Amino acid sequence: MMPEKNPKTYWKSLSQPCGAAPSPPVAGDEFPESHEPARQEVRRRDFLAAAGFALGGVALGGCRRTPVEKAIPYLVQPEAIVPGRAVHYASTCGACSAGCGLLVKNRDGRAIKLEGNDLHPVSRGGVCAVGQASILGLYDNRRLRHPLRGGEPATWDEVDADISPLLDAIRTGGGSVRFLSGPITSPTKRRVIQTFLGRFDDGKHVSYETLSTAAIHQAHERTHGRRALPRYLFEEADVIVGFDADFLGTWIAPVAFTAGWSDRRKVEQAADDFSYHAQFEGRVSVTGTKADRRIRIAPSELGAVVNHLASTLAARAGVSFDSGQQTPLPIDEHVLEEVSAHLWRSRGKSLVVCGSQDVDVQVLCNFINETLGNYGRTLDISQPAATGGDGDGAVQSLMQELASGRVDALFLDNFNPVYDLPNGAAFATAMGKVGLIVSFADRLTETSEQARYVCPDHHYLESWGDVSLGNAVVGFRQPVMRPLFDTRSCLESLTRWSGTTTTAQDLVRQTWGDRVSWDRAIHDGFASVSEEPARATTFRADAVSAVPTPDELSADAFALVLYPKVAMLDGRVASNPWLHEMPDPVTKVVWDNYASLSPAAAQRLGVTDGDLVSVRHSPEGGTATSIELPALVQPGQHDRVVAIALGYGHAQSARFADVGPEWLEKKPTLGPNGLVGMRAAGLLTYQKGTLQLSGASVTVSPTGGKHELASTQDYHNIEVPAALVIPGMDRRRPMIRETTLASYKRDGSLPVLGHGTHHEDLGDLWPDDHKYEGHHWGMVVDLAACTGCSACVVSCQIENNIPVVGRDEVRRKRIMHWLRVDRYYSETDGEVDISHQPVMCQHCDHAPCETVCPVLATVHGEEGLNQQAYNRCVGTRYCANNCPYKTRRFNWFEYAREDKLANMALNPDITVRTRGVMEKCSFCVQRIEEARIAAKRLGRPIADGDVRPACQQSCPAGAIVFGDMNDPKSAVSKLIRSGRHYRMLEETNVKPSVGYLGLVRNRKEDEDHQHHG
Amino acid sequence: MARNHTESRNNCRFLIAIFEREADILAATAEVRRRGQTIADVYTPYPVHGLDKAMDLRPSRLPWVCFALGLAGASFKVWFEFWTSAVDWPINVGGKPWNSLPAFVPVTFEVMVLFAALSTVAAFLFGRRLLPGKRARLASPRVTDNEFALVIEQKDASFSLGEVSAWLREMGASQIEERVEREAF
Amino acid sequence: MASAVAISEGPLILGNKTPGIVTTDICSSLERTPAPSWWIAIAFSGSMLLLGLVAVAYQIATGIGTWGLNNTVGWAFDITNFVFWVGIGHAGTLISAVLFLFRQKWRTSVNRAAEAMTIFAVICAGLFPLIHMGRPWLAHWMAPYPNTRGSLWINFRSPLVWDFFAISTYFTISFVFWYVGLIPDMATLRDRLKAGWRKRVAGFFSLGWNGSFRTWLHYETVYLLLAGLATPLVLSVHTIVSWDFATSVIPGWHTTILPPYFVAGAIFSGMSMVLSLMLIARKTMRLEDYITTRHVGAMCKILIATGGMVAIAYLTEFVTALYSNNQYEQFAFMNRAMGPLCWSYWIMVGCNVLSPQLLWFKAVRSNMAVVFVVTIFINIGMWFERFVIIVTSLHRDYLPSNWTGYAPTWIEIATLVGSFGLFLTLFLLFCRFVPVIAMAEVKGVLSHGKKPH
Amino acid sequence: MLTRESRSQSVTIVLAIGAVFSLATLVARLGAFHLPGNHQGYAPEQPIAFSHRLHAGELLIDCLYCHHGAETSRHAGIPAGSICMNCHSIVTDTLGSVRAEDERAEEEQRKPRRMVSAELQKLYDALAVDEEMKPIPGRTPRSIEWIKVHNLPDFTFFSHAAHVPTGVACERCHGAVETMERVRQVEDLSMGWCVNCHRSVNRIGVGGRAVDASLDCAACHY
Repeated sequence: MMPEKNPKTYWKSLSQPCGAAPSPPVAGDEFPESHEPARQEVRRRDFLAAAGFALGGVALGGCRRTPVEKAIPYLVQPEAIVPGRAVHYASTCGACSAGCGLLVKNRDGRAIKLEGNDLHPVSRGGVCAVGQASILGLYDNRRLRHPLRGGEPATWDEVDADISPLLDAIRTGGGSVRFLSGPITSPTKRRVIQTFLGRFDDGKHVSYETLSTAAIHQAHERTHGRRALPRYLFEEADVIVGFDADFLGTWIAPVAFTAGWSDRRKVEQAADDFSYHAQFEGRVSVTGTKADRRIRIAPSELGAVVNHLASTLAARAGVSFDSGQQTPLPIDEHVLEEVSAHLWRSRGKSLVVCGSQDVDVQVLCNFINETLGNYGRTLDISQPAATGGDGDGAVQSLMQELASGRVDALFLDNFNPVYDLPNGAAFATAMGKVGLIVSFADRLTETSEQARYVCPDHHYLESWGDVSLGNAVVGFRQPVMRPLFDTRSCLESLTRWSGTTTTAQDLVRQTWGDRVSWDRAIHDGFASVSEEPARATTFRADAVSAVPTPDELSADAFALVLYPKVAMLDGRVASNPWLHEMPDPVTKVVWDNYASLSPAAAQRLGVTDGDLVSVRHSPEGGTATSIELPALVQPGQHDRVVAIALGYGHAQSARFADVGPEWLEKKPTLGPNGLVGMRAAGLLTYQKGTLQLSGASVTVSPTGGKHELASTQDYHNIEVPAALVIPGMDRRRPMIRETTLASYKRDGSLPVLGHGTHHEDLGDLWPDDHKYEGHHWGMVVDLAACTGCSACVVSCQIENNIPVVGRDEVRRKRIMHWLRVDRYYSETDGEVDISHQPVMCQHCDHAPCETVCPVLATVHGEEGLNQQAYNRCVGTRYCANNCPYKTRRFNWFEYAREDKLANMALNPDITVRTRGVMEKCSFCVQRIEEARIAAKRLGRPIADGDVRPACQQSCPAGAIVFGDMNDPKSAVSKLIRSGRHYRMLEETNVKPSVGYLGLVRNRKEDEDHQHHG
Repeated sequence: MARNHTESRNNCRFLIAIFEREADILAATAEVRRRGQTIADVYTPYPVHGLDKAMDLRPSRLPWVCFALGLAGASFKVWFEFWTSAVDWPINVGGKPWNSLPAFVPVTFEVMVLFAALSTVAAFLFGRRLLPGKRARLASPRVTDNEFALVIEQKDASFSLGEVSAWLREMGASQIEERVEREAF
Repeated sequence: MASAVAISEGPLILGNKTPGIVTTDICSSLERTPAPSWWIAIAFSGSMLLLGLVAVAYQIATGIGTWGLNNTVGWAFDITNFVFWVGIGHAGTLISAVLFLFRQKWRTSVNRAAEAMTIFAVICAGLFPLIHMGRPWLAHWMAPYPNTRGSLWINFRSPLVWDFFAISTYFTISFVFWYVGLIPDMATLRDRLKAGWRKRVAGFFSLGWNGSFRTWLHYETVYLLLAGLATPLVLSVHTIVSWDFATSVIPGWHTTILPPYFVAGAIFSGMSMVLSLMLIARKTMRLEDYITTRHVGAMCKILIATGGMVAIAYLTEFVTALYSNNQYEQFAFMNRAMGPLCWSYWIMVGCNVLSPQLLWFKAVRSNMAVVFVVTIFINIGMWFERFVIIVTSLHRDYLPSNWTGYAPTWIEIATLVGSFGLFLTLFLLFCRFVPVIAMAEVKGVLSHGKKPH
Repeated sequence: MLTRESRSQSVTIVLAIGAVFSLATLVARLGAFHLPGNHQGYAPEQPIAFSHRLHAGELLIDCLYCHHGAETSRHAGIPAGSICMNCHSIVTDTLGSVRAEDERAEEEQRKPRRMVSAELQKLYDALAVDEEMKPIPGRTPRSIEWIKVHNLPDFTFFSHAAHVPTGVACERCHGAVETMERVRQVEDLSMGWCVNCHRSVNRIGVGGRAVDASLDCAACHY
């Protein structure tokens, strides 16, 4: 796949030096706007606008003026590139440390879409929303375009000439050098840093992460003598018990975990093998929404519950366990008994995961897993991934060192401790004491603007790299395009300052040498490393002890839970508009964070959605911190918990002041602080040497202010308000149909609906006119597998050039996402069940939208697609009104923006829609057409699996299946024949082509929350 | 009209009697016909009920125009809708049949009404030579206000101006005038 | 209908008028310099119109997003105003055509103004489908004309296409009907006026009319035919407008009762608007002799009758929903009456069902001020009826996840005000430049100069 | 003074003459009339006067030699300078002028000079190569900015790869390019033109082979 180095001949002087895909050879042009496809996007809009005046133009038809459009060819034709044809390069995602496999779609020298790598052993084809969106980081106009010296632009030579002597002086003077970074999963980078620091007498690498897993590392150090993060194999687990671990949303490697978890949640494949999943948590996480049993506990109760569980299991196993001074069990003991019984029954095939940062609790979880014999089966510590694990305290010691002025040089990786750290301001002050600060940040942040030298690193899509994935697997990263700016790999910078000039490519290659087949590794994006032996570990029972009982919360206090949102994580992506506009999977709120309170708590405080509350943390002996946030009522949350998302109030979000359309009644996207949301990092605490995201005792008090939250969903319940229902009639809407595993196994079908919504297929009135003899495209979405993670939403947005509209437009319910994930609560006896339902255009064969369009802008295709021709649309919105699913999206304003750099991420095959036209999901018809053209050339029909829409491609859970309904052997046809297949609103006889597989929860029948009508 | 047209080359003599009451003009008109004189026309400010009988005019044939063109319009439209939707470019719209005849009814009806009405009005205006900007030739300046004018054409030499004027006055004519014109009003 | 308004209450036109007096009465108001009240009125309506023009210009330049619509509620003020104005228009046609067919002579005093009102209302109505488009400059794509796209025709299955044909036909026919009725009066005006531009204009539009009875004979036939065509047309137009909703799949829209319901509502709202305007004109233009309590009384009775039909329609909808055993259908109506937008529903019921009940009393009917207030209430109520049908059905349809609210923006409110401005301005100009009462027709029903029956 | 009748007659005559005149003008211009967006006949001057007649017509170079993307990509592609140089590193001028120079050189008994045509010199300038085809130090090659002749609206997706491998001949859409000195847009490239071809090939096939040319909107618009 990689073109070899071009032999240099006389006219090929512009070919790429390192074999990366060449960019168009427009010399000295940062934005190759003259490059044809990029410019097309701009012109497309102009044209549509101009077409508007066609009528007026008729009169002037005689005086014709042809717009001059230029076609600029390559000077030298690169071999791998055919203009207009996409090339895919395998790489590894760099958005977080999980290291998922990517296939980067590259068109005409620029990366335009990140797809999952199906062959990848860890992520198995999925990519999360954050990963998908990370492509925009490449085309971010806030990126530094050259190194900075003292805030002024400089050249690399100047910077090198400055830094090298300074470092020499420090080395000879025996000074101390510190390298501060996030967790480093790249063996090469670790090696290069070590080499670099090794040249100094006092060189030290400190790593740190807000979303810390330090407690797990430390617990394993205690129990297994190995400071490492185990590999979790959810696909092996019959029973999964999660304690505050959002492993389907944000915890460690959600894509891989979702893939593993969902393997065991597919009734069609594994009805007898369906896993049981219990989740103990205080807030409502994505993982919690998918649990078969979700138990609400406050963070302070976690220790007691784990203690009890450990002691019951120890008793069952006959292992001695000193449960210490038993605190009363804060939950129903039958529930604990049920969980414990499930675990015991599936010993060796169960998995207990815990997201707590309390090392004692983690140790107990290790004990439980060990007692159940899970080590080596569902979790593995013998071949862990190489991650950091310095512990959370290291950065605090570093800060003291900095403040004392003992550090001579500080190197900062591309991350932002001033924002991330709870005492970031103090860190910033401490940095002031350091003589030489070098930052590798790709932009100016609170941290990097303090650095004397900013040496911008490449975007990960422009770099060489590797990621240790555990189990002797390494992911590789290759540059998929020529660097856009005058940036340099951090690896090369460090090497150069160490006195050598090795390229990043060679550095990575040196790390692995003969242990991997290089060409194949680069081609695949990953490789198994030979000669990396597993290290056996033994469990040290003596390390286990009961968890000390935490202090009780005072009566009016709340337990604070700080959490990463699925889209925003710890704020590292705060400059990405796609992620800000991705509705939170649980709350459906965009462009904000908020203080989530349970309905009872909100009632007690007398607040409702959008009422500002002040959350105040006053540690004993410390200074009080408080932030003011809008409240959000979150059904299913623990009554003593207030949950706040991290990652907001980030200085990078100030740039969104002008997002969204400008008009008279526009309301700002930014909050009163000039940023998106409020920074909650100040509420983080340290306890027993680990960073605590949850558990701090805070007071919550209403301030009387108001801040309207922008949510994509106003009404959240699957049942309509009781007051609006004629007594005796069904309150529940049948959009979500669900069943329990037990009753599904017995009936093989979903519960029968109440009359009024029951559908009898009366056949077609005109069977002969539209037969769909070729392909008939259809889709099935498995609601049991769907976690609501919204990777599909962002994937669809990127693939289809869907604009970002800003907070105010979302508040006005004008979000443009073609694919949305509806989230419904259903409440039984105070317990809330949550279901997610991805809804896109249903491509009805009797589409109500088509009938009403006056100008034939939306009509039906020969293969069952509901087509929308934007250029024909006059914008009556009648189609959207008549769509029972409301999946159509109207361009209320000219949403497209003239950002030449960001627009390079646009898909050149897709029209950028102008103001006043309707748009909607097309089933990724561009992919169908591409597959058709490819199949035609090969002289064969389109095979099942040739076409995968963007949503299906990215889904980590494999919940979305697309294919030909006319082919009885296709995957989609097989699912349609499933007993839990249903179509939404089929009683209206619109004949949708999208079907759903009913939600299955692994419960006994008497627990069935489904209302039988 | 046709009759007047043949005589348009020659100058004709007209006797114009002005009445001020609807009842008088009705009576006078009937009397003129009874006496065998030729009524060129009667000019009234409003359609006087019964004057058509008094003048012995045939009912208008415009309803036939209305019917024929309405029917033509409807047939054209129903064919056009069928042809565009099912023949020229059949496009699958919401799974509806190519020939969605019931859906074609509303537009067909509207077009029928449009054709019928416009053609009737056009036929009327053309038939009565009512054209924008045309100068009106009035029997009396107040014939559009409150006067009724009875115009008698002097067809033959036996016409006695004095005699006719006399009995017209008797019938209530307030004013009598003789005018020579190239054609009728 | 005829029996409902049977006239046996004395002469139609008071004051023992002769045709000459009629001419003078009606034309003199056009010949005088306008009264200060007229100037005040036109300044007021003109500023409303200007406000509307600014709002529409802003909206077209910026986008439909300047309205309070959203992905769920795609229509609100725009189509509400459209249906409202179309409904207003229908009374004009009804008065001139249907009452003509029923030989209701009392119509002659009001038909001219009613027809003018129809035309102006249809202009206002036609504006909304145009400006509600995302790309109004492409409105010609609604018309089936041969083109270079293959030819790509239009979708004759779409109720919006039906609307396009219905509204354009309705406007054309109403205009022709009005103009044909105006020809003799234009001639009267021409012959009265002194030389000047107004005489020339009147002369141009009078088509050389000279009162020939031969022409009158054909004229009466044409008028009858037009009346005969306009009557089913008026029914078809509002039926088609109702099909915009009735053929959809949205609960609250998808119902077979809509066509008769809409037609009755249209007559109801139109009649009340005619009455409102006539009461104003009667007072301000001193036309008490022409628009008598008898006319007002007859129209009040029509209001009671059509108001009753509308009330029955409201009730029937509920019963149908209740009987349907369809949860969406039932919810749509429960939500209307008790959901978040229930205030609009109760305004509608209060204005349209309760307020006309006052008209049962003769004392009320003969008190012009009270009648005027009732007609205003009905106008408000009928606007809200369309709002209720459109918005409350859309904002909470099938999927609870899609449920939203709706609140108008100032742009929308200004556009509504502007449409009233346009309507009133046109009407005031009409009062100034066109005989507001069909003189030729009134002269025909005078008792003066006729043989006693 | 004219009588009223004769005045109206003369007005009629004037109007009629006017109408006939304008109609005649209109009919005469009908051929030249184009709807906006229709650039049929567009033949812009190019930065280098490249002759398709010479290359495709006389020298019979296959279209796909230069426009090699046509089989596999949506764009047929404008050949890179490197492709020109496959021949033009050797061929630098017309055979005629090279022969003439040879003869002159023979006459003057000197080594023939290398002849470079003015148009090819533009190519060499763009690529920044000297007479020996070696890069000129210090000069950056520039791309040649050709003027696009066949422009489709941006809301229309057209793929050469969907047409060329099916056997649709290049001239079907581009006309007899091999006869054109300067490329001209022969067809109007309107939607109706596309659709009508799709309709007809569905009936008669392409080159005797049955094809399935879609008439779906989404075949081109998405």
